[in-house]
This record gives sequence, C-alpha cells and structure tokens, in this order.
Amino acid sequence: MSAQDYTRQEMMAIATGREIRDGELAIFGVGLAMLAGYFAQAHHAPRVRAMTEGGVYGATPVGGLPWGIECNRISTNATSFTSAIDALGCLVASGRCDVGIIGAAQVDRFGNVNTTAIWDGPIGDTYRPPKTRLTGAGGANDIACGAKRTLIMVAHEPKRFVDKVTYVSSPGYLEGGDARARYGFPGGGPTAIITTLGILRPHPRTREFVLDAWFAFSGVAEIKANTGWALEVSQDARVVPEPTDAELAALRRVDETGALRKKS
Amino acid sequence: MSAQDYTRQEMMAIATGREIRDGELAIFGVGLAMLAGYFAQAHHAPRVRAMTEGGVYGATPVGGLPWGIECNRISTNATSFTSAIDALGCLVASGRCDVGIIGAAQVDRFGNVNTTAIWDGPIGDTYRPPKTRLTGAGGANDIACGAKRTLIMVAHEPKRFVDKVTYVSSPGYLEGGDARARYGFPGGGPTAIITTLGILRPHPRTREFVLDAWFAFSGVAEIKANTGWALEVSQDARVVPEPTDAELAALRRVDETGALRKKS
Amino acid sequence: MPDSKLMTLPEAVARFTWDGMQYASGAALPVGSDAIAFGRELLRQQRGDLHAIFHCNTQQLNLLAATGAVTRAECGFSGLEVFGFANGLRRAVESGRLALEDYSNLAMPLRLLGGALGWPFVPATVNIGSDIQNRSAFDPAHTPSRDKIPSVVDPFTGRTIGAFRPLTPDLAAIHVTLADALGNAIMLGTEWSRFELSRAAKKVVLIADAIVDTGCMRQFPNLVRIPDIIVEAVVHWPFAAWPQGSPGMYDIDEAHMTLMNQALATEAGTDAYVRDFVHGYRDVASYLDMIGRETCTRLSGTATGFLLDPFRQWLLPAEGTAA
Amino acid sequence: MPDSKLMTLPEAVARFTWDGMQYASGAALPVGSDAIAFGRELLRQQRGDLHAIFHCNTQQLNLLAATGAVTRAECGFSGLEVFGFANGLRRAVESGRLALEDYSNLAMPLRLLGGALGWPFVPATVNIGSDIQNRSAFDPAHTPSRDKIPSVVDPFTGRTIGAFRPLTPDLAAIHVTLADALGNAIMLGTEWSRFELSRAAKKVVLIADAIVDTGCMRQFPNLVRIPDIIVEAVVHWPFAAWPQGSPGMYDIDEAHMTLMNQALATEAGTDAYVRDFVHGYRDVASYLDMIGRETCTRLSGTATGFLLDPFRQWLLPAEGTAA
Repeated sequence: MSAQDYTRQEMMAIATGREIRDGELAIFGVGLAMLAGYFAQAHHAPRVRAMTEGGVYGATPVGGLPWGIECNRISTNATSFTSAIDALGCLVASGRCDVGIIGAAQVDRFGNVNTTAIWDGPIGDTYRPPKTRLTGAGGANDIACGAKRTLIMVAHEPKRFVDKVTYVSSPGYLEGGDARARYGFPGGGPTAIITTLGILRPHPRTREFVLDAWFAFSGVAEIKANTGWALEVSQDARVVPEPTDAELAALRRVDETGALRKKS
Repeated sequence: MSAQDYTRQEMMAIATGREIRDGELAIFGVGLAMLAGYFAQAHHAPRVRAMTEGGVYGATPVGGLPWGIECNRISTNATSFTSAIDALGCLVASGRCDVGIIGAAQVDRFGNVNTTAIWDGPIGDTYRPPKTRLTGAGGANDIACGAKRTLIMVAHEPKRFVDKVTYVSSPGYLEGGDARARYGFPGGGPTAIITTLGILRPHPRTREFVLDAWFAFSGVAEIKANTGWALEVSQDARVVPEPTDAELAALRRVDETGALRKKS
Repeated sequence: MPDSKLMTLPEAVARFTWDGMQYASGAALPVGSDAIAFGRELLRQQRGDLHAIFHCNTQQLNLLAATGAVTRAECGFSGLEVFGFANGLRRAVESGRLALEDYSNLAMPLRLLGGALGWPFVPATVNIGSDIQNRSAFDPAHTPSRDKIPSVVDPFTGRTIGAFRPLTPDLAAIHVTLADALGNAIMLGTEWSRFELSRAAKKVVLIADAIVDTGCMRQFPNLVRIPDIIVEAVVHWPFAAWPQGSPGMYDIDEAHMTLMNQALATEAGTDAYVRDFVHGYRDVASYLDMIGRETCTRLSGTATGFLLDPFRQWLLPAEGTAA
Repeated sequence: MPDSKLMTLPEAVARFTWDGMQYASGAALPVGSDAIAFGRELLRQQRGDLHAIFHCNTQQLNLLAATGAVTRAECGFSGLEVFGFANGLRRAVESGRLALEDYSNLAMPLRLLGGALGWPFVPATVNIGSDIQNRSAFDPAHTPSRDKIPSVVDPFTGRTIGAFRPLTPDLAAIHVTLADALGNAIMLGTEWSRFELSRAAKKVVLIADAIVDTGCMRQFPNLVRIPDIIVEAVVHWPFAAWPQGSPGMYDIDEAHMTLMNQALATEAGTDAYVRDFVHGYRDVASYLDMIGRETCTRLSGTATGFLLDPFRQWLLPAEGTAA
C-alpha cells in the first residue's frame, strides 16, 4: 500500500496515465483526461507528443486544471497553435494518433460511449428531446474513430455502466465482434475502460468488456454491483499496483488546484 | 492616337486591365497577366481586391516584374500570406472570385486553353510524350473552372489560335453551346480573349469566339490572317481606344523593368 | 487603397443580421475567445429565430438559447468544458424549444471547409456508424436519418463512407485578438475553425479586442490568417469575449462564468441576467464598468500577456478606433 | 523534453531516402523557397528512380529530371514562371524518360489534404471536363483515363463531380525559414502547400535557412505551422533554396537561375552543371564559396529583410546548430 493517502479519482488518473507510453502521439480531452495525460508526461513519458483537439502543441499547463483545451492555462507555454482540422483531422481521424483519452456519461458492454443526452427510456423511432441534455460528442467521436487506441475514463456507477447506451455518441465496438470493421475506421477502438474502481478490457473476439483489474480499495463484488450488465471477470484478473510516491507527487504537481483530490 | 509610342504588348495589357472593375475580387497569374492586373489597380481600380494563387494578399509589387507569384518582389509589402488551397480553393474554385487573368500557349474557337504541351498532330488514343512540353495547367485550370469570368491574354499568332486545342488544360466552353454546363462549374467561363491585335468575345449562344474589336495598329484582315479558324466578326466590332497618357504612365510605373516594352 | 471598415457594434448588428438568419460564431472552443459581446447586442436588438452555427457551444450560444433567440443550432460540443453543462442551452433543448443537430468537433470545421471550397459534399470518415449519423433533430421522423450524413462510395476502392453537408452561414461574427481598420486580422491562440469559417461565411464581421496599425500586418503577414478582402466590417470591442478569455489579452472571469451559467439555468435567472448584463451598459465604457474596472485589470494580468508583446508598438488608442 | 533533431544534410538524405521512393518537395511555388540543396544531395548520394510529388516544378525537380534521377512525377505546374520553361524537365518528358502526371495547382494541395486527413478520395470540382481528367501519363493506354480522376455522385443533389486520389508521400523535404532543434518551424512568405504536405507525408525533414532558439516558438506559436511532433529531422543549410529566393532571407539569384536552366537544356550542360554545382562543394562553407560570398551578401540585401527582424534575437550562431 502506498505510504500516502490518495483518492479514487487520483487512482483512476494514475491508472490511465500508466497506459500512455513514452514517445507516443497522444490527444487528451479536457478535465480529468488532461490531468491523466500530463501526469504521464510528468512521470514516465517525458517525450509523449501531446496535443489538444484545439491544435495546441508543446504545452505544459500552468496554474492548475485548464479551464478548457484552448484556454490561457494551456496557451502560456505552447510552441504551436494551429486548428481543429489539424489536430482532430490530420493527426487523429487520419489514424496517426497512438492514443486518445475520452470521458463518458454512459458506456456500454461494447465500449460505446454516450455523452449526448439521457432519455426516459429508449428514444424510439422518432428523435425527441431528452430528459437531460449533456455535452454532445465534441472531439471524442473523432478520437474514437481515429486514434489507434482509445482509453475511456469514467466514474464507476451503475447508471453509467449500461448494457446498451441510449445514444452512441462515440463508437466503441458497436454491436460487438467485427461490427466496427464495417466502417473502416483507422482507429482500433477502446483498449481499456478505466474507472474509479478498476480496469475493464475488451475480449479479443467478442469485444465485450470484461473486468481485468481492481484497485486496492475495491474488489470484484463492488465492481459487479456497480456495473449495469453481467460483467465477466478475466481469468487473470488481478489487483492494480497502488500509486507510488513518485507517481502521486507527479500527479499532484500537474493537478495543482487539487481537482482530483475531492473524495468521491 | 496616343501622344506616346507604345507596344502591342502594352496595348494588350491595358485592354486587359480595362476589363477589371474597381472593388472586384481578382486573381492574377504570373508575368504579363500580373502586370495587366496591377495596372488596373494603379489606374482605375484602386480598391480591386487582388490576390495571387500563392495566397499573397494586399501586395503591390516592387522592383519590376515579379519573378513569380510568391517571390520577394511581391512579398515585400503584402498584408497577408496564406496558401494555395486558400487562394485557389476557398476564393477561386468556390466561385467567389469575380475575375481571373490567364495566359495560353494555344486557345481555340471555344476558348479552351492549352498550356500543357504540343504534339506532332493529334495525340491519339494512347497518351504519349509530346514534341514540346510546356508548363502544364498551374492555377489556370482552377481559375477557368471557378472565376466568375476569365480573361485570356495571348499573343495573336496562327499557331496559337487553333480550331481545337490538342489538349484542354483549362476549360473554356469545351465543345461550345451548353457543353460547359455538364460539369457544374461555378465559374462562367472566358468573357474575352485579349491579344496583341484585338479582343475576341464569345457568341452568347454558340459560345464561339468572334472578333469584337481591333487595335488602332491592327485590323480585321490582319487578325483573320493570324487566327487558325474561320473567325467571325461581330456586327458591332469596332476599334479599341488607344491608351491614354494616364494609362501608359500607370502601366509603366507597374512595369518598372520594361517587360512589356520589348517590341513584338 | 481600401477604406476603413471600422463601425460600432450596434451598427454592425443592425446592418448584417436579421431574424431567421444562419448566424455563425467564430470562436476558440467553448470557453475560449468568442465575440460574446456580439450575442449581447443581438439580444439588445431583439433578433430572433436564429439558426446558430457554432463549432462549439460558448456562453454566447448558452445565452442566445436561454433567451429563446436561437431556435435551431448545429454544433460539435454543447458544454462549457470545466464549467460544466451549458444550462441555458440545456433548458432550450430539453423543452423542445431549440432543435440541436449534433455533429463532432471535426465534422463542424470540415463542413465549413467544404462550404469554403464550394464542394457539394465533404467525405466523412468520422461520425459514421454512430447516432450522430443515425439521428437528426432537424428531421426527427426518419431513423436512420436519410439526409444528414448520407453514404457515398469511394470510387477508388468501393468502400462506403459518409458525406457531410457543407456549411455557408449568412454571417460569421469572428472574434480576433488584433485587427486593422481595413479588416486584416491576427488571432493569438488556436484558430480552432476561424480560418475555415471566414471563407465559408457569406459575410464576415470581425470583433477585435484591439485595433492595430496596418504596419503590424505588413510586419507579420504570415499571422494575418483573415485578409481584409473577405471582411465587411471591423468592430473594436475590448473584452469582447468576456467572461471567456482571450490569449495574450485577458483570462477567463471564473466567477462570472459560474454566475452566468447558474443564472441561465432558470427563466427568472435569465431575465435577471439579461436585465443586468445585456441591457446593463450603453457603450464600451459602461460595458467595462459593468465588468468592473478592477476585474478588467486583474484579468488583463494574464500569464499569456507576453504573447501580445511583439504587437504592442502598433496598438492604436481607443479614440483612434471609433467607427 | 524532446531531443534535438539536428543532423547534417548527408545524414538526413542517407537515413530518410531510398531508390524508388515517393519523394515530395515542400516549397513555395516554382521559383520560391524550396530545399534545392536537398535535391543536390540526393544526386551526390546517387538516388534514382524517384517518384516526385512536387506541387509545382522548381529548379530542384528540373535538376533531378535532367539527370534522370526522377522517372515519375506529379505536379500542377511544370515551368519556372518568368524564367520560362524548365529545360531539364522538358527534355526528360519529351524523350519519354519521365512520366509526368498533370494536375492543377489546386488539385495537388487538395490531394495532400486528403492524404493528411486519411480520406479515401477528395471531391474534385476542378480539373474535371479537361484533359487533366481525360489523359493519364501513368496509364497512357486508357483514354479517357479510368482511374485518375474517376466520377463520384454527390448524394445530396445527384450531381456528378470528380474524385482526386489522396497523396501520402514517403518523405517530404520541406524548406522553412526558421526551425528550432526540436523541429518546430516558421515559414515567412506563402505557405503554398507546406502545411498540408507536412501532415500528408509519412516522414518530414525540415531544411531551414536558420536555426532559432525554442523561445522564438513560444513567443510566436501561431507562426509555428509545423510542430515538432511530426518532424523527424532538422537540417540547417543556409541558402538552401539557392538560386531561388526565400522571403526575409535572400532574393533570387537571377543569373544562376538562367545559367542553371540553360545548362539543363542539354545532356552535356547537365553533366557540367552536376560537376560544378552538385559535386562542387564539401560542406556548408564550401557551398557558400561556390555561390560566391559576395553574391550571398548581395542576395541577403533583400527588400524583404525586415520580415526577419522580429526573430533575429533568437537566431543561433552556425556553430551551435551543427548536428
């Protein structure tokens, strides 16, 4: 166990950051995804080639959690500013980007993500106003289609882990199996769903997400209870190593304003 | 008659420049076309919104005939540099540009332009090396497709004025009549062929180019003798007014190095 | 020489906007630079039934949606990044008052690029296979939607992809950091999609944080990504993006971002916000008073201020930039 | 922090080029900035059977074609602007040694953009209806050509347009005015299609007239149109575009432009040119001697020199930029 106390959100960010390898071309969304990405850069991937979907290159955020992916906190020390078509199109949808981190309001057993809206039940044949409008796809759809692999970061709650998302904002493996191949996306799809309780990974053939690992403070039972489908557990599922002191120190340097430290 | 001596090329440039109206969005090719365009700006169209296909905006060339449409002589006092897609695509092929000036190695009775190559006779069914390779289409094809109207500037010689060009580098009215409409070009096609001897304009229905005007130093017979098809003469064909002193002065300010003053 | 295109904000809105138009905002993402002051003036002049083309939602769309001025919108992202969901837009969508057509953040600028280039359609290798393709708020009765992102076959390989519909909005009100009186503009920070939008829109009005002498443009022509030849009007309006930020000029006003979004969550709050912050000023001076002169000073102390340094020598005093 | 990518020109050519490759030049039109020095080094290392992707011909393609190093080429313009026809390229085309596939100056960058975006095809509203669509030098037996610019139907209107084949060259050797050691680049003068090319090419090598400290990039991030993350190597080579010009740095060498093009008009002249101006130097210092130090000084006195002024404080001395 780590010598230090840490939050579930910090564990999620560190577990996500561990998926990023040095030298990769990577795109980070706003908020927690960005903290996870810049944590990786600060800790074990100093040569990660990071960008935002606004076409901000070479930046290290200052002053705490950036307000947005184009804001002054990330514009202070950038080496290049270009455009959305450049970042999301030329570098991501093209298939060049190694890894992207996206969030989700809902995610389903095949890694499809809904960030568009919540309805009271199925939408039906006629599209209609939702009960709760969310943020829409943003760049996540483009990342989900184009990045070689996608990491999905999401708080592990039953309402978020559903059998089938009401609205596919960003495609995972769609109906599973080879369904995704129909669209010829250059990106391979989500390789992990990293949550506040553990890590899910897709079965190589069915593409259904199964439990791959839990955190020191969670376990299989808690994770199953918080998952809205009959979650399978991988044969070699295991516990994720706790954050090292160096990891926590690096994360907290990035998360200067403590966005991840609020206990969840 | 003008009080001053002037060359046939100067007359051609001035006649071309007279076709440019103040405030128009205009694109000028390299060489004589550029001199004609900047003459118009210097003389009667001070608010012409001129660009080059390199995306150089707001410039007035210095030091004489620019070497090229991106060179230092036109980069010295520009207000904006962008790109080829911007100038040729967003502003020309889109249909926004009011007028473009292009040159020709060969032009035919329907205003089709060849700047690609000369063969010894027809090419035949198999494409084969030409006798004389020229410059290719450059931006002229894009201007011919996109500009609301195109002006063709060309020395009036029989070998250049042919019944049918061997290779259509830039489309005029293709086979004439409504043939051009098949392709849905936003541009309307060439409205004038301005030569070292006079001005030809398309018949409104057949789109065949007919003689509209001759210069003070030329005449119908000379023009017919230098045209490779049976040139029709418009009912209201007339002589083009000679350059005024103000026009010649403006042209020579632009043509600082005297590129147009060589007698042809 | 071209003439000055400087004009006041009320004049620009009066001349270039109308009820029912397709209105596009040129901005840098949800909480970045956006001419929110233009949206306030749209409300002051009681424009309505607007069809909004916003690459992303911003506080401008949030406000225009909350008040009911926008009835149709197309965008790629409808939140406010770390400031959460856009409450005004949410209310309008959830009540059915506003039809929101969803695309992604790449689809929107590609559609603008297609409009700029005069293409009949734009190849779509994203958004296909998701409900963005399947569902249409503008044509809700057809699922899968027939006409939103139809299929097209690649003639080289026979592979099926999608086709986006190009965008050519009636007007783009584009926020820029620096403009000259002729309409040449420099943006600091990501362009986002302002380059493509400036070419796609039928008319362009620039709203600049500051006005510079044209000498600045001749010194930095590669920075002038919007040339004067495509611009109708230039409005000088300091803190035009407030409460959002503008790199080099001012930071986000976090307190007002939160206050504004909370106000727009209810009809009563929206009414109060409009009273206080849409009708709460007469001109630039009283607009700055409304923000608070001390707040302006604090926000101007942005760590990005050094980005403006190379251009300061060409900044024109406000009295020289009145229309 | 990323590492320095500075390397010598011979090393860059040795590492990133091979016989038979698709080689793209990043330049500013025929007589503008182009890394002609890179082409000279290709000949010094006896590269051959190159498939050249040149938005426009330049003196580099003229030279590579004259010597027979290029056997296939695609470009939008094959002349030298006011310097006339490109004699080396002409000879190669007319003799049948080089297959030249013609496009227009818009088609080439759109094809690069399509390659950059990973599109299977690019909508073509130009080049259709002309012999550019009808004739193919790469597939001469089929007229009309089947596969060069095939037709595609717009799903919105049913209108038929064309489809361009995207380009993804193996290597782009891009001339830039300023680069830092990490591979961030600033271009002065029109980008022409260097932005699109830098994203379309599988690998990018920058050839910079001068090297600057990265502080320059942090001061002017909006000018850094090629970011380091897509760059493999940076070569510092002063007068890399000679005898062509580079805005802010040096003017065209008119005398050598003419001499070179005249030499390339014949096989004997080409041999002599290669002897004198391809094998006539060992390193940067002797390259500048070959141009002539007085000529260098004269050409550096360009009226565009003021464009470099804002960046001079970050210029690194040559000894600091050796690979």
